[in-house]
Amino acid sequence: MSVLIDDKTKIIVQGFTGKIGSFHTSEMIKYGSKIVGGVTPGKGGQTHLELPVFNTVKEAVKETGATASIVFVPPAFAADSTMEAADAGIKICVAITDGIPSHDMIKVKRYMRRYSRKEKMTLIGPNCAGVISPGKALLGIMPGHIYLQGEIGVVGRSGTLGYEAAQQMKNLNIGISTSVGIGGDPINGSSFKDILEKFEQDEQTKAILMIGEIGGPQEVEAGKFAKENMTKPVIAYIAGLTAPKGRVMGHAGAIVSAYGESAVEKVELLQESGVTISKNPSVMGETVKSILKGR
Amino acid sequence: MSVLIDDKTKIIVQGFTGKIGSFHTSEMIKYGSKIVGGVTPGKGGQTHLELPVFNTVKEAVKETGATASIVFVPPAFAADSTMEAADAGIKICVAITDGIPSHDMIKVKRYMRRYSRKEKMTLIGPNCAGVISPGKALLGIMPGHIYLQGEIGVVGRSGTLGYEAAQQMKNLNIGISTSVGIGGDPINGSSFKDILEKFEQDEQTKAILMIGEIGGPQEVEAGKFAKENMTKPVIAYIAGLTAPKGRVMGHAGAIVSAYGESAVEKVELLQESGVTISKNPSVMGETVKSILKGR
Amino acid sequence: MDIHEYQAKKILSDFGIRIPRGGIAYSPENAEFKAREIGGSKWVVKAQIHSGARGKAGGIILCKNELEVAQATDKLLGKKLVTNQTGSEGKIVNRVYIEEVTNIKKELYLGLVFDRASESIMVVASTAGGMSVEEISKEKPETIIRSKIEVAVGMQEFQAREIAFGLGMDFNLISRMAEVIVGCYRAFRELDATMVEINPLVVSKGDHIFALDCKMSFDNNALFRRSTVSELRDKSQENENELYAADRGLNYVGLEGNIGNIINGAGLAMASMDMIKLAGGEPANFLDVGGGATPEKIVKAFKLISSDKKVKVILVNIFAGINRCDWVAEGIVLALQKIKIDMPLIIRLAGTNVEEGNKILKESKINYVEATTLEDAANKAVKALKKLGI
Amino acid sequence: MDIHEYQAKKILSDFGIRIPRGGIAYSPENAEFKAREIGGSKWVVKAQIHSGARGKAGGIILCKNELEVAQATDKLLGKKLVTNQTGSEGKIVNRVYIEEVTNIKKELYLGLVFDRASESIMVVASTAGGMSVEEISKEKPETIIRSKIEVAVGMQEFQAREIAFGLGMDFNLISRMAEVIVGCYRAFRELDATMVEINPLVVSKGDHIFALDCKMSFDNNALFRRSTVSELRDKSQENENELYAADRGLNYVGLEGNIGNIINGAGLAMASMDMIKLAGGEPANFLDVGGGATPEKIVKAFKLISSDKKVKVILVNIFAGINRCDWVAEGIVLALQKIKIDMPLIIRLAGTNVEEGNKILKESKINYVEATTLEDAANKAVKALKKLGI
Repeated sequence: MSVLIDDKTKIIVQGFTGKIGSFHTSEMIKYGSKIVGGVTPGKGGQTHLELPVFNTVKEAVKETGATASIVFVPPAFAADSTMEAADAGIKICVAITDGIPSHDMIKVKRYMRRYSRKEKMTLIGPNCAGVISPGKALLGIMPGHIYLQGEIGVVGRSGTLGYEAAQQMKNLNIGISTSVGIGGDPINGSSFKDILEKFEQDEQTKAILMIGEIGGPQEVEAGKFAKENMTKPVIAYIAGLTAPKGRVMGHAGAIVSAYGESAVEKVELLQESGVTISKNPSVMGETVKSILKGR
Repeated sequence: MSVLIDDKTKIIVQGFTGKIGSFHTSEMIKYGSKIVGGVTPGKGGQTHLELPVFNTVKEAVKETGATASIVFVPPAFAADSTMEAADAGIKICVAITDGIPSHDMIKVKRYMRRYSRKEKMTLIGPNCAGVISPGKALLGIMPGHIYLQGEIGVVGRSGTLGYEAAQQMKNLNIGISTSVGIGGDPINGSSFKDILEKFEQDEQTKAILMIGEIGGPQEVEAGKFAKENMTKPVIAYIAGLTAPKGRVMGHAGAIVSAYGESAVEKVELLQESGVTISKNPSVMGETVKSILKGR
Repeated sequence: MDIHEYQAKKILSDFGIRIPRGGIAYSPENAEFKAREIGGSKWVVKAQIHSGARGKAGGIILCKNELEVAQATDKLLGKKLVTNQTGSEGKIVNRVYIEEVTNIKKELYLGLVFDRASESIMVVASTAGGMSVEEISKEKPETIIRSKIEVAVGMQEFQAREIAFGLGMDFNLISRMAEVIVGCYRAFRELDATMVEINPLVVSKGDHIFALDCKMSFDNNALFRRSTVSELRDKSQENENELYAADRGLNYVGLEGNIGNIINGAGLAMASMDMIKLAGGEPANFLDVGGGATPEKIVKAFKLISSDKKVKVILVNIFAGINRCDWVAEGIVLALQKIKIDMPLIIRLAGTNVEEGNKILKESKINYVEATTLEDAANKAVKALKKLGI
Repeated sequence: MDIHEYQAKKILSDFGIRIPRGGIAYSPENAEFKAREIGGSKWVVKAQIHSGARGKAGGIILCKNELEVAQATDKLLGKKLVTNQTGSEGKIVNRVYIEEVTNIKKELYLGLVFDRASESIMVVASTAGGMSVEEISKEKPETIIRSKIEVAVGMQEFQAREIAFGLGMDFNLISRMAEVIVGCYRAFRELDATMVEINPLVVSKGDHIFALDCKMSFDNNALFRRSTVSELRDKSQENENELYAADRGLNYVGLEGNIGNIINGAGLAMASMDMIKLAGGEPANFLDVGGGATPEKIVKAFKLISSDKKVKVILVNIFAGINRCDWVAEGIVLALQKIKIDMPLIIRLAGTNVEEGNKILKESKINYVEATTLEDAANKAVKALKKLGI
């Protein structure tokens, strides 16, 4: 088992026929993901990458039985696309798009409240690398070859920092159950806590590496959740120990504003919650290894 | 035990110093309800009916420890008042006000989604008679003397039809645990199902009389709920058997529009759910009696 | 509150929905002039009444020259049109709407209503435009598209697009159709509407989307904050008795039988109607006097009920809660001093101070039959009718 | 995106918030004329820069006659003001705002921001107006009122009223204050703002509520749909390098040290900064070239990084995901052909095709130090600095 996706997950691509959508769809297909079609309004009925194109997600779901989608739609229209996916019965949607207005994401979160917990779609992102369950499926834009299949769940905001972690673990022969990039925006679909919850329930996952950063309350909340509800060990690295206060550090979300949002404070609060801290980004793999040995 | 309120419930009155608010507050006090103050913006600091007046519900809750409120605020401002109550931590709020715009009530329902199930306020009404737990407390505008204390839970849309039922039962020496008027508007705070759920959990309540009417899906939904989740018998009367289709019958909600919304269809569907039907409004008490005997 | 077609068209056009050229006329001359002003060679003259199905009732007339427009207007103005929505009394035509004829390629249905189950706004659309929504759901249910709009965020583009694709629009018309749908939603929300209906919504041969007939209803409870809407009220289209009652804080519902009812509370009123039918009678109307039935209200109630010529027996059914039966009884006595009632009167009082109330009635000189329960009251009313030989 | 005080005031006044009479001036003569136009006998001349705390930096000057207004304007125009928010380089004053002096009875603070925890909009208010919100939360935390607005329904009257009462307003000003708060909320929502701040918000001796100083920031991602806002952009107030980068789809962050960084990905950039500090160095800046770092982007990156005079060592740290290290290496080689770099260069490549990438670099004639891991890269950069004797 892995979380969110596996080799049977049927995937549709929103923003299918665009340049970026086409490129990553090919990559996902190469990795072995079960892409069953795509959506581009107005191109319904056409074929692209040997797959059917639909006008609406609802139609695509009806015709293909897809339960997952990935969004490459431009920022002005991407929020709408995630809501369309939710309404069409998609179970997991990854929004790759960078640059969605914050007010739009707040709207998406309010929209999602119309669904009961059971029927609610899991939204990953936006501005994220997506999800990979090594050896099974890729619903994202990661380079598949640096991921070894195994039993560590990885969740982080940053794409490249996630790759860095995967590479470090691969070098140490440590595999990954699923790696989830939740994205660098201040408001996102799934939080660290949401993903920890899923890893805790996943049999394949034995420990979790959480790659956080300055800004926002999510890492500390996840720590609290881990302390109160998790049996599996959590290892964390928090980027931005040296970031000056009040500056946006690349990720729209990476700006320190309240207590508990600086990297130093986050590290302290996470340690209090029993999370093992990777002291610097160069030893994420090793820290995971030491925890695995200690068990 | 009773549902929603008891003799210890601390109550504040919103729209306290107005004519209607004052009159019903006096009636509630006479009945023995524990009214601890009221809210009228701009009159904070004054005393009315020997009770303190506050500018905001938050302040009132802080100073009095109230957990219940009743709203007599005029329709243009009443929706706002119910949200204010929810935000101030009130646990049960009865909105008596008649004539609140539908769009406002829809807004109230969306607003309430910000709260978790645990922290969410129960809203009764609007356009309702409120709640009475005979012998304990009155959070409404019913004539207390026609209610006998006992073990039947009553829930209905109409005020006077609820009184009719209470009187019939009193004449047969049948008492009531709590009677709830959920109101005659198309969109209301608590549905029949919501109240059935509470009665099912209430030890004092042995059977429930549901007084429905034409229009809307609530009675049938309540029937389904009763079938699937309830151990206690439910007796129902549906008003409007003879109402012509497409006409508003006094209550804004009482207009037949879809299948299952006419009285005849409701009666059929409720019977299928195992609900005992009171054939006409004159025999509500007797029908309850026959069910009590049969047990 | 309902408004006229031409008013709804004006509103929707302000929300970006295209309507055919047209204008209102109050006289044949006026109509002829309007037709010239509009131009073209074909017009429809449409009776403006608060009802659908006007075509079947002769309320919509196709004209091929200006003279025909004047004649059609002459024929319609002042006439009472009876449709399946007006009741047998019909509705008076005080103005007509002259409109250019649109060359139709495709007729669609678009409606927005409240959905009580999901407590949201529901869009209903169908490719079977021109038929009533009731007919569509009976005869072509497979053409119906439903979309629930989440009011927390408003209508989203994808929903409008889905409906547009569902209506089988050509791709070049998808976004235009989506704009029409979003425009209707905005009108619904921003004006506290309870219903917006465009039927038919047409695609013209020139590939434009036109609203050919529109209907809008508004939430009476919200008129206080929508002055531009409330000014559109046309009392000539409302039932006289309901109007009189509503303007005085009472609630009157006219029905088809011969027993007039004065009741407090809508639920009790419905229950009483049920009891009357059960006893073999037919209610002529009911008047809900509400919670605090003052003597003045009771007087007005008697006035209104007795002015209905269908009424042969009057039934008063009051359950005094906050009110008191003795006050109600005093009100009745007072009313009967002021108004001469020449028909059987059945009075059932219940609730607070019922003994005192019945005592007052008995000691007064009024001619009435006392009833004790709902059932008793209904039976006695029907019995009184039978005595009259009805 | 930030805007000037006078722009924010104009916007907020369009949303019903009262502001003192005032006008913008680009020259001393202009300023004198404006002062006369405004009238009265006392004015403040306020430097328009994208920063708060202008008063302490001498950017706000009280004037008692028109001549003083001209003199103050003369003093401010063209000057670079350094505040605790501008960085050491300061910000240039290109225009001043002349405003009538308000007689203040009460100074308040009002701010609206996104609250990430509740994913809603938070109103922060305090009776300690005139102090910065940071000072207020340190020194007078008990005066702070917080209210989370549920964006699904917008700001409700009760919330605005609660805040108004919480600010200790007299009852006759409660609804006026509530209007100000609702106005700010509407501006925030309708213009895709990320911050609205009125500080101080004052009650005048004449019992009017005035916004005396305003600040607004907007979501860059939403500027595409807010043309009236995006037109307010003043590039003269932005950091030159950040501006250059942002306009080219790159993300540049200037810092205070001496190691320049070219990195892909914001997270990796922050991690690299951490590693540099850990190794005993200080980053001068970083430039995030993003996912698809084309050779052109790499060229621009080198140009930008090397133009910063603080930079003594350059560190390239690329983890090729979708990208390929061989392409990146080609880009670097190309860049160094175009731009002469006279300082130590450390390059760490990782990910897709790393061997090919390193091979290309080695076989080129460029002068660089190869690094393998994050740690290795940081250590080598700091070592290079030390070699330079820094």
